[in-house]
Amino acid sequence: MKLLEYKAHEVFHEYEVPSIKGFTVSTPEELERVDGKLEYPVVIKAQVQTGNRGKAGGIKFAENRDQLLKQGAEILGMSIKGLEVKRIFITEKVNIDKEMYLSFTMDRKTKLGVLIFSPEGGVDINEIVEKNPEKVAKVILPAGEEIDDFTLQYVIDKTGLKQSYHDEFKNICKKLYRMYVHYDCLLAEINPLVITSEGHLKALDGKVDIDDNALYRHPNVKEFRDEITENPLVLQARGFDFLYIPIKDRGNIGVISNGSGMIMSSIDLISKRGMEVTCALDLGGGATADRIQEALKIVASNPQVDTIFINIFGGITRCDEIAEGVQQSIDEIDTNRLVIRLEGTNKEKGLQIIRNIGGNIELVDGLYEGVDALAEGMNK
Amino acid sequence: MKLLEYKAHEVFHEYEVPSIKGFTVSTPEELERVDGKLEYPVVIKAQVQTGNRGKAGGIKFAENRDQLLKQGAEILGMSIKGLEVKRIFITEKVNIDKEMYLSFTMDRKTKLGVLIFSPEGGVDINEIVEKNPEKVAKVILPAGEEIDDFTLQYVIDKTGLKQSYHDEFKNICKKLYRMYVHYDCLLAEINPLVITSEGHLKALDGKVDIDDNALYRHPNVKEFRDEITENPLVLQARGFDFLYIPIKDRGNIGVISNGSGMIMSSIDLISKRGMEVTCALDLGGGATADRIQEALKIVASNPQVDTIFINIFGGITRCDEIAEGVQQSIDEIDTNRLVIRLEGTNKEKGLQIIRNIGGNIELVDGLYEGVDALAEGMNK
Amino acid sequence: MSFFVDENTRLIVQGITGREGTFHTEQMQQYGTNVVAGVTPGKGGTEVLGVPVYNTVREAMERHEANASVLFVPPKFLYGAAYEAIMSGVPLVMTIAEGTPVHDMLKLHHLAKEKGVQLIGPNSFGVISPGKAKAGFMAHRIFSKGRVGVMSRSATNCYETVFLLKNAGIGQSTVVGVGGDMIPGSTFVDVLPFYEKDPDTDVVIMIGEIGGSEEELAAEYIKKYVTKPVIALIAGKNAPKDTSMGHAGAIVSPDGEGSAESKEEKLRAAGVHIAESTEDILRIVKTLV
Amino acid sequence: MSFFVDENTRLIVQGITGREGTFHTEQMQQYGTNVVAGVTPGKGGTEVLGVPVYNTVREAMERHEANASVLFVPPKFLYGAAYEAIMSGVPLVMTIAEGTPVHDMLKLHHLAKEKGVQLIGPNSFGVISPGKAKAGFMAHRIFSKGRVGVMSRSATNCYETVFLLKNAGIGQSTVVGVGGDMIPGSTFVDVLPFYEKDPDTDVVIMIGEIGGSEEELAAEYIKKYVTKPVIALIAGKNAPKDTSMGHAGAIVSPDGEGSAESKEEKLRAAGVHIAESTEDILRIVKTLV
Repeated sequence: MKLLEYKAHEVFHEYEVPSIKGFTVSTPEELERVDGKLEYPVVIKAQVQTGNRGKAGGIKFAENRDQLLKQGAEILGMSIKGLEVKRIFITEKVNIDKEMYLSFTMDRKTKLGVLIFSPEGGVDINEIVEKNPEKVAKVILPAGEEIDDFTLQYVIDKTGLKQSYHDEFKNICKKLYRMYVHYDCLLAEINPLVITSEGHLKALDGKVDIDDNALYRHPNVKEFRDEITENPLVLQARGFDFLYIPIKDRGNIGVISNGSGMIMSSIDLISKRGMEVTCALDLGGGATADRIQEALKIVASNPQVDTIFINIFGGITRCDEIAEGVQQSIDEIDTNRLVIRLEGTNKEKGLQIIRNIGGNIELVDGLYEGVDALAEGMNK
Repeated sequence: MKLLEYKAHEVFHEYEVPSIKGFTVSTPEELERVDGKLEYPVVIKAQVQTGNRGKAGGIKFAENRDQLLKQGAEILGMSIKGLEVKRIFITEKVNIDKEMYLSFTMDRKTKLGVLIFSPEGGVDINEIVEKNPEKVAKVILPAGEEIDDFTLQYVIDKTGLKQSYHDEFKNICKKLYRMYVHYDCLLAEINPLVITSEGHLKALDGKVDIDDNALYRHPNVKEFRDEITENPLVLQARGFDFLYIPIKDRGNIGVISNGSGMIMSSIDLISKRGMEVTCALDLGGGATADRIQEALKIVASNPQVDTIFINIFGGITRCDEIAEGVQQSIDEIDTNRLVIRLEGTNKEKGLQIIRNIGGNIELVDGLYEGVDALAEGMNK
Repeated sequence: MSFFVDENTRLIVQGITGREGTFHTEQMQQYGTNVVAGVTPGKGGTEVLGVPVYNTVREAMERHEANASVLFVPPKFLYGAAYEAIMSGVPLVMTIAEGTPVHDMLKLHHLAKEKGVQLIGPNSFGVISPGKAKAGFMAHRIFSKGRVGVMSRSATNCYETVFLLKNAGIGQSTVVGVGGDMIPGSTFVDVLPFYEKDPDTDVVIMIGEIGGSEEELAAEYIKKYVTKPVIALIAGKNAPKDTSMGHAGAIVSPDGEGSAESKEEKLRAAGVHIAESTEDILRIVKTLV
Repeated sequence: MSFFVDENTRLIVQGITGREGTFHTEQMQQYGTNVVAGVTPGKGGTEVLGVPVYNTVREAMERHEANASVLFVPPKFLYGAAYEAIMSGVPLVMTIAEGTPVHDMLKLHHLAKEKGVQLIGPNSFGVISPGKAKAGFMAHRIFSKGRVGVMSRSATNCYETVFLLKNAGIGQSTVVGVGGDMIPGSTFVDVLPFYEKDPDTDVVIMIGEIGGSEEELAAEYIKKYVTKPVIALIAGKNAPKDTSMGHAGAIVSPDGEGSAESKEEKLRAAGVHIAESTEDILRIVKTLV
């Protein structure tokens, strides 16, 4: 779960990571309350789950109360890349001497956390690595709650950070790392980490990505999860404990399967035959008829989808439950084609139920045969 | 450093290990202040670094104020096994249903901590192990600050501790272990750990042995170290950073050497020849003439010692410094014989100095030769 | 021979008194697995399906000389249960739960290595040596005894493969669910040496997918140490970047790390047969056995 | 060959800017040891005796491809310095300091094992392969090159032995100060395999003492795995029980654990030659070389 900027700042504050002062506002009325709390000029930033807000007009400055109210109200009324701006984040404007980069994330190769720091920041880290690889320190960290002093000293020596910033830098690293561990982060990034004109280090903007599987430990952020999930079908699916995955904006096929591997395999095979999957839904294990009915309705409600491919290899999942789910939903979905492959537990029972539904459901035996059927249909 | 009972109780209290209420008193006048703070009867216990206080009259009961003042003053005036009673510990008298045993100590084989628990307690643990080995649970603990719940559950299941005591038992174990780790203990023992008539677990008596090498981390107990070291020569030696080791009450030889191994080897060889070492002093590495002078004076001041064997294999320790130390002290020590072996750094220079002192110093070349000389002298 | 689980396995089931634990204990017993003890804190002294239940793994180990444990516990309790198993000296710990926090697995992965414990999973169906024993929840009817080894990040792709193999009359030696999480207890590289030295395995099938670098590391290892033929499938070629495909581990970074292309290229260079699909695996296996 | 330190050693000195560190660095250099870097936090960028100094072990490792570290730091700082060395990937860490807290060594001993690091000491003179290199503070003039291996809990008893050997014209391959603490980084059992496989070692001398059970464990190991002749001395036979003899490790428990008798009995049963004294060691060595 990727936190919005204002929420990232909240957790920075919680862990005493020095960051800029700011207020969150979700209605024009609330703007008045912010006036007086920050010194002008202030920065007003749209809080939406997408990049390049600035270019879209989602970041503005206000020199005084009037501008604050005007610009704030304007941004609150905007929509950026189709996303309605529900919240804005109003912060002090910081005078910056230098922009740096600091993050903690997972290193898949070593299965450990990694600290990445560069005294050049403000842009995407991949860009920094490309331009100034020698100015990037990347240190794998042992499993643990704290970061060792000698590790930070190494980073300092490696990147040549000035003596006068050492203490503040170590302090920020320690606190951000503690936050990274305690909040089950996959990423805790400060970019830019600025040196202010007054010579202090501050987190100006941050990205915090929290492990979905650990959200139960963090109820204070969990409640914001649905708010920032902008795709209504993802939300609907989550309500039934399904994973809905938008694949391509183009495409006309929706895939329903009972496992991540099978979904990927289905998409791979379909794509290989020149067809395009627009979305997929993972039922997980052991879905019942009623839940399967809902899954079908969700996928069918995507206007792009005109063909649904149900590919089930049942272990815990029972083929007869799948078939009953199809039966229950068949009148509610207006999809053009429905191709079904059933294998595994209670296969025969399931096939019988499907055959009884009749209509133009295409029953296939095997994944390959299913994809063949899809391809034939497309060629018609 | 083995803490006296009252001090052990102080650290129990500090770590919230449930233990009995008590007060420490070092003058008869202070006794009055204790009256009223505890319900009668109370127990009065002499605080000396030796076992079997009870038999020596060092433990008494008082039913009322008068008895408290009388018995307390009596014990404060006692001396037990030659040790003056400087402090008494006055505690509530607990009604006991059962006595158990609990300790944390070092397991030399695995190099880890070990928990030892027995629902039979009150006597020495070795006795318990002998009588009821099946009632003793011994669990090696991984390195760490905390003890795992499943480890304690295992101990409970293994020893059949009653359900109603589980929570208090786990609590005491966790707290005692934390104390054991934080106070750098070699031993943290509660014996007996009692079940009171009211059904609660309490530490009635305890032994706490703290690693001398870690005392710098525990200034609050370090200051009591000298107080409980009853041998004045040990204290004197410590003042010069030497280790004085009393070996046998009998014997007439004092050994001075520059290393633990060499001291043990010297004692072994001397003992093998039928002679007896009464004490030894380890100079450590790099002692200077002035310090060596003090070392000689300390060993010579032991009235048992009529022969001193100085055995030096100098690496950091310089033979000439040793010889100068001997020269400086020669008039202040009235030892019968002085046998000196010098080897290593600046050997020749050292030998020359010794030769110049003259007198009846016996210079020998080699450890064996030294022991030979000692034996010959004894046979005269 | 086979490895991990077989006729010599003396299995502990942690979480045996739970619904899933009891159900699958029965399944495992029916398949012939020797389940010697169960562990559920607070349920010590009871019995499930004739299996004695203890409060602690340590007691179960001592009383039954167990040599493996399988965990049927929810993801919230996986860390605690696996930690207890590792610290109690169980040499092989198999975990099932889907949805374990990554930071929990980070700690367990390294703890297991440090203590010399083989940790398998989570987000895995477990391990099966067909005809001998199984530890996990896999639908064992589709497996058959034979000489092909299979290890997989995905349960469904593995089922599909094993199903095709069975229909073609090709059995398996040991099938290991490495699991779909970002940090598995054991990776392909950790399991490969067992296949290499197992005299009952002739061919190894490795079912990988996008995300991470396990397949790349496996390629390096295979190049150096594996003499048996290896067939690999990488699922997820057409998955969008920076999007979770359900498995926590199946995600290609915005910078392209973890792409199917990189994996296939490295595997090919290591002499591994690349399969385009589960059906393609079958085609290649047939040329090798 | 020899092991631990020799002509291929690229040594880091931690605490190089201290009085002891500088003095012994010079001694080690004069002996021919390749000291490639020093580490003292806060002194990075300076130089001592031509050796560059860094703030961190990691930087020293990266810049100089070091393969060993010796610590000249006071006991208070031993834990931190050894921890840094272990976590920075130094494969061989030798510690000197006398008076290290037992709980610190407990953590380090196990951490080193878990990370696969060879930790030697503390309360040790270090390691020397005479004629090749030394890491530590031993008086190297009394050592001579040869084919006898010596490992010792005591520095002075080792010096005495090596001195007698030298005077008899018998040199040493590698001499290891295992150290006199209660929990050493490496025990006799950890060092024995190196002697066993070192083609330059013909005989092994083990200088033990009362306390602990390292000699008993060594006896078990020798019985199973060591083919070369081993001579053992156990110092402290006549030391009183429950009294520290200076070395933190040299203490016989009140229940008699760690007695010389138990050690000698087990060693004898393992075919080890028991010496009664350092001079006796010499006598036995002469019959073996």
